[in-house]
Amino acid sequence: MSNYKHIGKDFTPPDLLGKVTGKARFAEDFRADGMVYARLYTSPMANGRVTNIDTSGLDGMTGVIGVITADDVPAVEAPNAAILTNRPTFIGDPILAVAAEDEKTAEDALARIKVSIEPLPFAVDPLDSLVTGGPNAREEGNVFARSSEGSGFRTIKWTPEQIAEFRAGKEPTGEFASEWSYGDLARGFADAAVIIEEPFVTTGYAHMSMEPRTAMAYWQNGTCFVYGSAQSQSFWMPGLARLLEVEQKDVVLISEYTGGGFGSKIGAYPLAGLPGWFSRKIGRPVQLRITREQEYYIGSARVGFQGWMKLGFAANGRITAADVFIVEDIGPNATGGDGSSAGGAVSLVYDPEAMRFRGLPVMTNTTPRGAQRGPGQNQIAAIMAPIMDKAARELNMDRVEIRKVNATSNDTTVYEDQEPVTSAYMNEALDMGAKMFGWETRRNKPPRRGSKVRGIGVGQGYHSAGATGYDGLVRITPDGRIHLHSGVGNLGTYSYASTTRAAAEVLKCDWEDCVIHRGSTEENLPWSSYQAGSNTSFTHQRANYVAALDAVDKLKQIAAQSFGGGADEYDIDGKRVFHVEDSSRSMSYAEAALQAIALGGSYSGQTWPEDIHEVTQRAVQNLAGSGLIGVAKDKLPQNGVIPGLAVAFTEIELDLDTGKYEILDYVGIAECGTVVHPQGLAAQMAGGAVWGMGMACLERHVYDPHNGLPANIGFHQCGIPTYLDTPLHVRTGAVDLPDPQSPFGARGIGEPAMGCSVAALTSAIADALDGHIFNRTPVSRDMIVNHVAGRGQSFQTLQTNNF
Amino acid sequence: MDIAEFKRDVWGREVLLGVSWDLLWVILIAAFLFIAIHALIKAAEKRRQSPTADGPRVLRHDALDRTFHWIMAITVVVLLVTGILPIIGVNFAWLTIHWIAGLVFTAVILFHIVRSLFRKSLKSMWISLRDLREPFDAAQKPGKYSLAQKSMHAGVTVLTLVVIVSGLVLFAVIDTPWWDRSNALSEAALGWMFFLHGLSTVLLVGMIALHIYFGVRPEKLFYLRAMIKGWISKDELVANHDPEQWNPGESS
Amino acid sequence: MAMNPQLSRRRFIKAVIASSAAAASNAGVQSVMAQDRPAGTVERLMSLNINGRTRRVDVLPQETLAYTLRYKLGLTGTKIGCNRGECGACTVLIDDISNYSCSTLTHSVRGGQVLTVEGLQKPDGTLHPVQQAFIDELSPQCGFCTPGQIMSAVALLKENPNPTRKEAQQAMAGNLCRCGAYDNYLNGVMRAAERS
Amino acid sequence: MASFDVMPDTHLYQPVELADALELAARHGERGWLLGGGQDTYGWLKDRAKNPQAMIDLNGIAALKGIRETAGGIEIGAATTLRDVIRNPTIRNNYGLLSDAASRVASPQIRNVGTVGGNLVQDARCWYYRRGLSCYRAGGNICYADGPDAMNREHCLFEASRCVAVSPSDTATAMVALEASMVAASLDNERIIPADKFFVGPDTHITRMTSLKPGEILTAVRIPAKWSGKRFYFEKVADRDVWDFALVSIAVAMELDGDTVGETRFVCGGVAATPYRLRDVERAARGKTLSEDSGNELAALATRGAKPLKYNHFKLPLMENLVRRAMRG
Repeated sequence: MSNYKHIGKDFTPPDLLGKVTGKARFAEDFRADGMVYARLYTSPMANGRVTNIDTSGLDGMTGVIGVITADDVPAVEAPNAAILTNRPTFIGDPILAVAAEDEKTAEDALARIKVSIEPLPFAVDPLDSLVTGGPNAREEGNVFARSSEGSGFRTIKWTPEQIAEFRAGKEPTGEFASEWSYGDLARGFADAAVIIEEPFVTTGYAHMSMEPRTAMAYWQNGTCFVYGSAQSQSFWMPGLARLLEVEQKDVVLISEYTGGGFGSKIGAYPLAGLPGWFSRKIGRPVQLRITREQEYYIGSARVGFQGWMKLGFAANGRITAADVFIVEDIGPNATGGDGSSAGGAVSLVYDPEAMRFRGLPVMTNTTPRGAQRGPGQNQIAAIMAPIMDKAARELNMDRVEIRKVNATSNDTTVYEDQEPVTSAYMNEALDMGAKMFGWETRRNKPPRRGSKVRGIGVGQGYHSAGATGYDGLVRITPDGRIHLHSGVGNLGTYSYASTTRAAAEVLKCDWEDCVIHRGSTEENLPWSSYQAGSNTSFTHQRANYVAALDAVDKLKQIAAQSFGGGADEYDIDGKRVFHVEDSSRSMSYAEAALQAIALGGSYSGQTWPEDIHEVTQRAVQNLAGSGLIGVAKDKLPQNGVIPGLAVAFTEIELDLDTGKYEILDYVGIAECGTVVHPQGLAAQMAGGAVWGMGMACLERHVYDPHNGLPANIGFHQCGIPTYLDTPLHVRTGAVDLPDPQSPFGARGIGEPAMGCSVAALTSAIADALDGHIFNRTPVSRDMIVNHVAGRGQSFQTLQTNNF
Repeated sequence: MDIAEFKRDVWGREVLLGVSWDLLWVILIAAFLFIAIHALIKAAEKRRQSPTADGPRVLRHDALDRTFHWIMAITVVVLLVTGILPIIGVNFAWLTIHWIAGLVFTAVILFHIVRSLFRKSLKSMWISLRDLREPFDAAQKPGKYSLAQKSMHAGVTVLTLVVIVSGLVLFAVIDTPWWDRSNALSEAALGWMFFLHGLSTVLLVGMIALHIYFGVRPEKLFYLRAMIKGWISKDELVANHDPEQWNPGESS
Repeated sequence: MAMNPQLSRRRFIKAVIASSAAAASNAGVQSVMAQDRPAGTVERLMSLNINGRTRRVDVLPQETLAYTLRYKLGLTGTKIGCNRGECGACTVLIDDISNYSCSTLTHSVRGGQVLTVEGLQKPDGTLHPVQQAFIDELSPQCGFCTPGQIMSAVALLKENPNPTRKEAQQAMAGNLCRCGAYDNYLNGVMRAAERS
Repeated sequence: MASFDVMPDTHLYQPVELADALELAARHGERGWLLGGGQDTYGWLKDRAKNPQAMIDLNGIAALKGIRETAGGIEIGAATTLRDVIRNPTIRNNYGLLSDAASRVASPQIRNVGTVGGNLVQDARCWYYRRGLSCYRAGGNICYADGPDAMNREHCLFEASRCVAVSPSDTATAMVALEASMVAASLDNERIIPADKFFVGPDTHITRMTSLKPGEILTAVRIPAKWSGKRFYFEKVADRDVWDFALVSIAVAMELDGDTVGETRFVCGGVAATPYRLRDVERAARGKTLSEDSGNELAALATRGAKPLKYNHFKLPLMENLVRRAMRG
């Protein structure tokens, strides 16, 4: 346990009060004088071409202000998503919007608009598009590979025989789009005592954030004020400015609260630009609130996998070779690089001696895909867990033991280039979890009770959890307050706040004296990463640390200038900077701040380091002369992959009659370096666990292949886990060993928190069914019932986006 | 009043749903008006003294034709009852009876067509130039069938073929003991089939109304008897037909 | 900070609109509807008792309570997550019983006592025990479902001040949380129960 | 396709006398919409998939509320909330089957306002139909859920006729098992309809779930004392334990003489357009004793005549399992 002043201690994040009083303002809670309400018209067809838009029905309607179509907004290059389009490529693709004095009138207007669309061929299952003669999701092709070497459309087809082999679980022989590998795969398999070869499917599903993404915007003095739902303030700016075709300085983004994002709001999504364009067109503030159904369509979804993997295990359980092939369902906009990330996760979590990854991203006319909590890592975690169990069974090993044999540690090298990791303690996490859960005793399962059988499972989660090169900005004002500026968004992980505590730690000040500035770019925010990718903790602890160091440095210089001597003779504490030998030579932070203003220059932000981002530069410019400015870019040394790791243990009681199971116990252990905010960490582990439970048995996309219709367009049909689908208690813990490359030792955890959960559950289900593995998520009730009854499943192997 | 109804297809486009059933009432009213007027005119005419049914008899319809006619009549009634009553609000499980009756109907019609083609002279139903003169020449008498009867038969033939073909197509895409529903028909095509099936049905209803009316008119009642018992009297023959054109054999 | 458009903007944008402003912005349109009100249908102008205050509001016959609260009365603490009764973000109490305000006609609560999240905090700023407990347990994550969760918890504790954790789970079950903060919410409910 | 979620214009009547409600119902006929808890109403209206001219809110009518013990059993006003049904001691003690079923409906908030009548007459949940497509049930000429590759996991096993939707009501199965009868009032008369006859399948009424005619109002449900205090078994299997409709549910009422089964009623939800009586099982159950073996015996009869669709054949073993469970001692 750390003995810091702030790090590792609980605190009350400043935005919490608003959340419990209803005063918190989400994008849809803002109103502006003369604001009108917009409603969206989305495509009824999976793929088509708009041939005519007839708005004559609106003539003479009271309260209708205007209509905006694709002709009023920038066109984008395929396969990217546009704000509005005349070439819809999925059911729900935005085609136009209507603005009116109130929402009902806007909907009345929508009902009177006639849009003619010419249907085009569509595909809702990648394999249907991949087979010779199958439809392409876009006229340009059916595959779009994004890579640093260059991205582009391709048309890749497999013969029906190749598809059949793939379905039959054989190694795919069809063309693929990307490949990476390391080690000697052939030797690895040759050395293997046990070889396991499995086809698998993970069906994609919607993010379904609680808040349907609303945006409101108006123009004033050439500046566009956008009230949005974002996973970052600073990081959104370049994209938002591009969407609105203005300079960054002419955009203000207000996103004080965000009703969930889970990866779907990392960058400025096209819809966020619509109110700006609409407002420009009709000259009034415009609020666009979309329906839940539209949030399903536009709110992004997890990439689906249809894959094959072959693993070789040595007699001691060590993975000698891993060969992974993944067809990715990347939707119509070719988004999400989940496949390769999944390969990376296999490499990092199980450290095979040799490995090959091959990927084939295929477009479908289903909802657009994007990063979703553990994109790639969590799908593969769910598939790997039961396969590891199967290997353990065949090698007659304990299931935790086989994971320990392959566990990541400080000297593991990972990925194609076999990079080092900053630090990793998977063994410690497994030990801690096994102990807390009581693995040893629970391994001897109680006998079957009627139709109820027990199953215990263990799962591992991973996500690369950090980035570098972002800016930190702190400010000490003459009132003695310490202002901590954070441009990281806030989804409720509270890491925007817990990472600013690194600055408070460095400045040795009380939390009560600190003011966090966030939520609006008008709060003068530094260039920050996003509240995503599990990276805030590592990334912004560093950024805030360097900014605080800069402030401390300036405090010492100011003191030295006032009392003589060198800056290095001074130290800080108790909100004072003082001479180490002569405490009479000291001044308070408040006095120092006044001095800084008097001195000007870099002390009070008249000048700034040129290596900071233009977003930070503008912030400093705005703050110039308001106090002592500490600002810096994170250039601390960083080498290797930054792993966020988590393990979970769970026990379920599965009812063979109904296919339902109760989660009797759940233990989640975080391995994310030093614990920064215990409550926040526990909340992330618990929340991630629930996500895993949804992915394991409930959530999936379902599309009718005949007409391309989606079945799961609401919370109800999407099967978002409820109170009663989750355990009464969730137990969590943390390894709490510092990461050397983070000033206070922290790494991120948000995504592994889910991966370990879904993996533990698929592992537990297999255990309950005497080792039967479905190689599919979700494992729905009907699959279990059919299996127990010895019936075939309704779907064909590797089918996806189906019931 | 529309003759067709429309709906939105799965992608929101407007397609045919089927015939507008208002048409049924229009046809019924039209048929009733025609019958009423015709009846009045007939009543106004001074009645010629009608031929006697006594004396020697000739055969008009042999047993097989009569059986065919009445089987067909029954299936038609069943089809109309099961097809139309649910639409006018009399609800019952009609579908299975309807398609079974439909299959019987189809079989009967096929039998009739084949038989007409091979065993009987189509000529007796053929509308010739001579027939067309019939209405304008009081002296001219028809062969076995009058122009009115032939026209009625021609019309019914066309409608029956349409109703059967559209019916069979619809039957092909629903669940049956032998096959499951298919997507063979686009929604637009499906709409057309329902439209044709409904339209021909509605028109048939009109035709049948007239057929029945004429079947029971006093001066034509002997035809009904002929369809039941098979014979007409020599006297009725000479009074209504031209033996040159039609000279049936004696009947027992 | 002269370069900063903030000041002028303050004047331009209002926070959450007052009911009067809302009524005004909607009046033009709704009067169209008002003209044909068949005899016997509901009177549009109505009194609502919300958080202990009586408010006169012009309410369309088909209007939902969530709509009235958010768009007519400026009470935006009540959230619309699905507008379908499938998430619970819009949960309010009507005569102490939890309701989905998105699936309640405003005209049907005439004469009832409506309690929203805005009505829990005491005038002196003291938080309701549930609110305080939710802060102490760091219950909310994104916070969008929180007002609804709070109202369900308040309803539960009014009826059953000392629920078991299982009872609490059952009572809260009509509120979805996509962040999956169920465990933290239950901790909050149990802590609030201990206190109140 | 526009996606809507705001209530469109429609009129609202809030009668306090049943007579007025009946008059309004008669006047508006099919263009009127009777409003109970409204939980199956607002979605239809917001989607603009159904466009009634006026809503007739029945909640203000005292005569339609409350639970009364009668000579023959109990009578539940149609506008009584599920909340009140669940909390009613008489029902809990003597007709627990109904309490169990009612307490598994949707979610607490929905049970707080949802009414018995509304739960019984609720419309089909077929996702194609709910999308607002003009399928058979919506007066169209096609069933999207019965196509060769349609996604019909939640659809029916029995009594399909063009439409393959199922009865979604949890309380309906219990009512049929308890031999309840429905009181349907209209301006000119009052009909007492046995639950068996109250729910109707697509072969006769493809656009309606019940035999209620336009202008009729379900005023009350009468449960005979016959089954009071008998052995009951209710189970609902759904994906999630909140909100979701039954994949398959079972409601059983049985007379027991010691361990021996006398007269009994087995009813399944989620397998046909109406609550589905397992008549073969009921006949065979007579004289059997509660046991695993007799459960297995009866299970085999449960799915006789089932015609599964592509994605719903898991309902066969599920039904059989539920029958087994009902027979466990």
